[in-house]
Amino acid sequence: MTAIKTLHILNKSPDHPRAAKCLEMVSREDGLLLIGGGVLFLAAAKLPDAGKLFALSPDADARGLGHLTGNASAVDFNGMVALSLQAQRVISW
Amino acid sequence: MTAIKTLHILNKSPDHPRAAKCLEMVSREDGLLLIGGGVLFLAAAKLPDAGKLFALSPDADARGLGHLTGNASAVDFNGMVALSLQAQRVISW
Amino acid sequence: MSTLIMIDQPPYGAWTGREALDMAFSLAAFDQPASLLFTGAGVNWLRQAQEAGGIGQKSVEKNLSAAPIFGIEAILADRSACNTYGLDENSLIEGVTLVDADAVLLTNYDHTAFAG
Amino acid sequence: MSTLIMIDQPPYGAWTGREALDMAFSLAAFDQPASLLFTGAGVNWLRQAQEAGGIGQKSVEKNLSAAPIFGIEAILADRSACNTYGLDENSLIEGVTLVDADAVLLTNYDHTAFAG
Amino acid sequence: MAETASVTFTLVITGAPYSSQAPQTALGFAQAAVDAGHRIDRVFLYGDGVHLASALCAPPSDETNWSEAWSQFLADHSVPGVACIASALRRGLVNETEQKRYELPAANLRAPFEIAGLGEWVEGRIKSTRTLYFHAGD
Amino acid sequence: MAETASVTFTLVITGAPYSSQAPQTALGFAQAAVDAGHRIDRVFLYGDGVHLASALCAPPSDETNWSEAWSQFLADHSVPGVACIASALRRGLVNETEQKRYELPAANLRAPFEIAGLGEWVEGRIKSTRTLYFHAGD
Repeated sequence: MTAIKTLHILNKSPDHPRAAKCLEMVSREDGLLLIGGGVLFLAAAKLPDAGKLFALSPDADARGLGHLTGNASAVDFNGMVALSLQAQRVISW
Repeated sequence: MTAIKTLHILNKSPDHPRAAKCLEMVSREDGLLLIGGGVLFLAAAKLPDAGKLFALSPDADARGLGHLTGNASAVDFNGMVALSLQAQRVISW
Repeated sequence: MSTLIMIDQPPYGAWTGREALDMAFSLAAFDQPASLLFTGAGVNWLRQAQEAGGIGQKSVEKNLSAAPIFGIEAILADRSACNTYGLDENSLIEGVTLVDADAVLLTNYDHTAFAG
Repeated sequence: MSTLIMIDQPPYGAWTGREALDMAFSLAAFDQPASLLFTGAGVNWLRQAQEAGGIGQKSVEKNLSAAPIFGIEAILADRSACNTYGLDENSLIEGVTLVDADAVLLTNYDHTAFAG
Repeated sequence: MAETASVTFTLVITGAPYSSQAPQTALGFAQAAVDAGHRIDRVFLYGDGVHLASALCAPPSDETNWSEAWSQFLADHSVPGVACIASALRRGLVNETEQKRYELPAANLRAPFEIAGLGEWVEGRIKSTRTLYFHAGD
Repeated sequence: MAETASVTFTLVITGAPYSSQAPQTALGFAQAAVDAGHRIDRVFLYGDGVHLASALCAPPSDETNWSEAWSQFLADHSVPGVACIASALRRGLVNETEQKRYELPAANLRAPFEIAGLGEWVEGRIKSTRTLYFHAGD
């Protein structure tokens, strides 16, 4: 099982100021789960390099980005639940 | 009476992506009226240089910036009404 | 009396985009010329192959494809925002015109509005 | 079990900041350690001499001054955001500690939350 | 510029009270417009703005009740206040007609606000000297 | 990691349906948590999230009614759903008790949602294995 210190759940697009702050505060020991508008990072040139990168697949599919997961792992809601328990802490941005 | 082609009314702080787009689309013949969170441009280093710059005084006062109008003219609601009629068009961002 | 409706929020996360579309359709229904301009993260409305069933919503792609039928004059997209989000001829839906969203563009419209 | 409540929206334009404050006060009322961190445009909460009568609201400065009485452990502000908005020792309200809002800071708290 | 007597405004409010400053700013503007002798042709509530038409808001007694303040203004100056029907039905704002049609347990629209379609906005846009939008900020 | 049987979640929803995706994402998460054998300790609605507890939403018939879907989930799994009283009163969400107290013309809270204070959130925070927040996005 993957070791994740803090799981950061980001539902804001790259344009949103809170997204920039989130990326500033993620460490290499953390996980970053992109949901909602956050999955648009998969399309933007500036894909964040968190320790571990995940994207919620129904949200990526809705935005036409299901195939574009790059170095992000696709997870469904079951995976999101599992990640939230694997991590020591969860922050929803 | 001041000639204003388009009056841009901006109520978003400098951090908001719509604020950046607004400043991109203002021309030198236009007026920019800062209201709500938009008055925080009066505190930020990057004060926009629109043709004519205005700030709604009750909003500036609320945010502790009533004295800081710099090259912006303070207007009250009566002034806002007058500006909206002087301009040929109004865009609320 | 032509109107430009601007959409700068991405699809699905908020309702303002759909409500902006309704504004444009409503103008067209009353024979008022209307165009749509997508800027910022809003250009993500225009990506091909959106599958929104998994989040319990209808695809906005389908909504948008009704635009010409309703009489919307043009679907415009900000070129630089499309670049930012990796959108090009191959990934954009049909019928989109790339433009530079600047002060000059605005002078073509009597009225410009956001839905929220 | 200490909690960090983050505020990144400016005052008066939205209600989330006030609701974030209520969350922190509520934790303190139940003897749970709580601190506030202001980042981005949220640092504008901390400016002296806010006069909100003209917009029909109560000054948030007054709300914030109750923080120590309610038992809030610390009022933190992101140093770089304060620079952006021209906030320094002379213009900040009393009792604010400047910090670098980074990954290290977060490790001091068991729980970090926004109000919206 | 048009003659003062013939100047009319359509105001569109898209931000909800207590979530945004939009209804407050719009009221400040509307009051100043009326004081200057202009007419408010109509106020159109769209998107989250429809919450301004709620009859059930009960803010703390030391805060302004913006729904009440706006209905008072509309009544005092005989200004029509219209909530967009599509926005209102999604967000749980209904009058007695819609309550019956959708078999809902109550109605919560505050008089004199009414419910109607986007056509009201289009008409205001065409007829008024200026149409101004009051959006949620940040 | 805690034993599966003892894992509990508190979910806080701060985004409104139709304005944000927050209630939908939270429901997907809640369903998956229950499917995995975990327990939802409580759902707390805060800020604009209180609109999820409205009994008066009537979205178009081809769109999901998220208030209805959530109340069904709460009932099916005996999960308490609590709307913050301060957020609810400001935004016009009231049960019959508050209707009487504030002399309002109607009540619009959908069962089984209840109205209570932030103490419910604090308690959930302390007792649950994880507390997750579902905010409005963009």
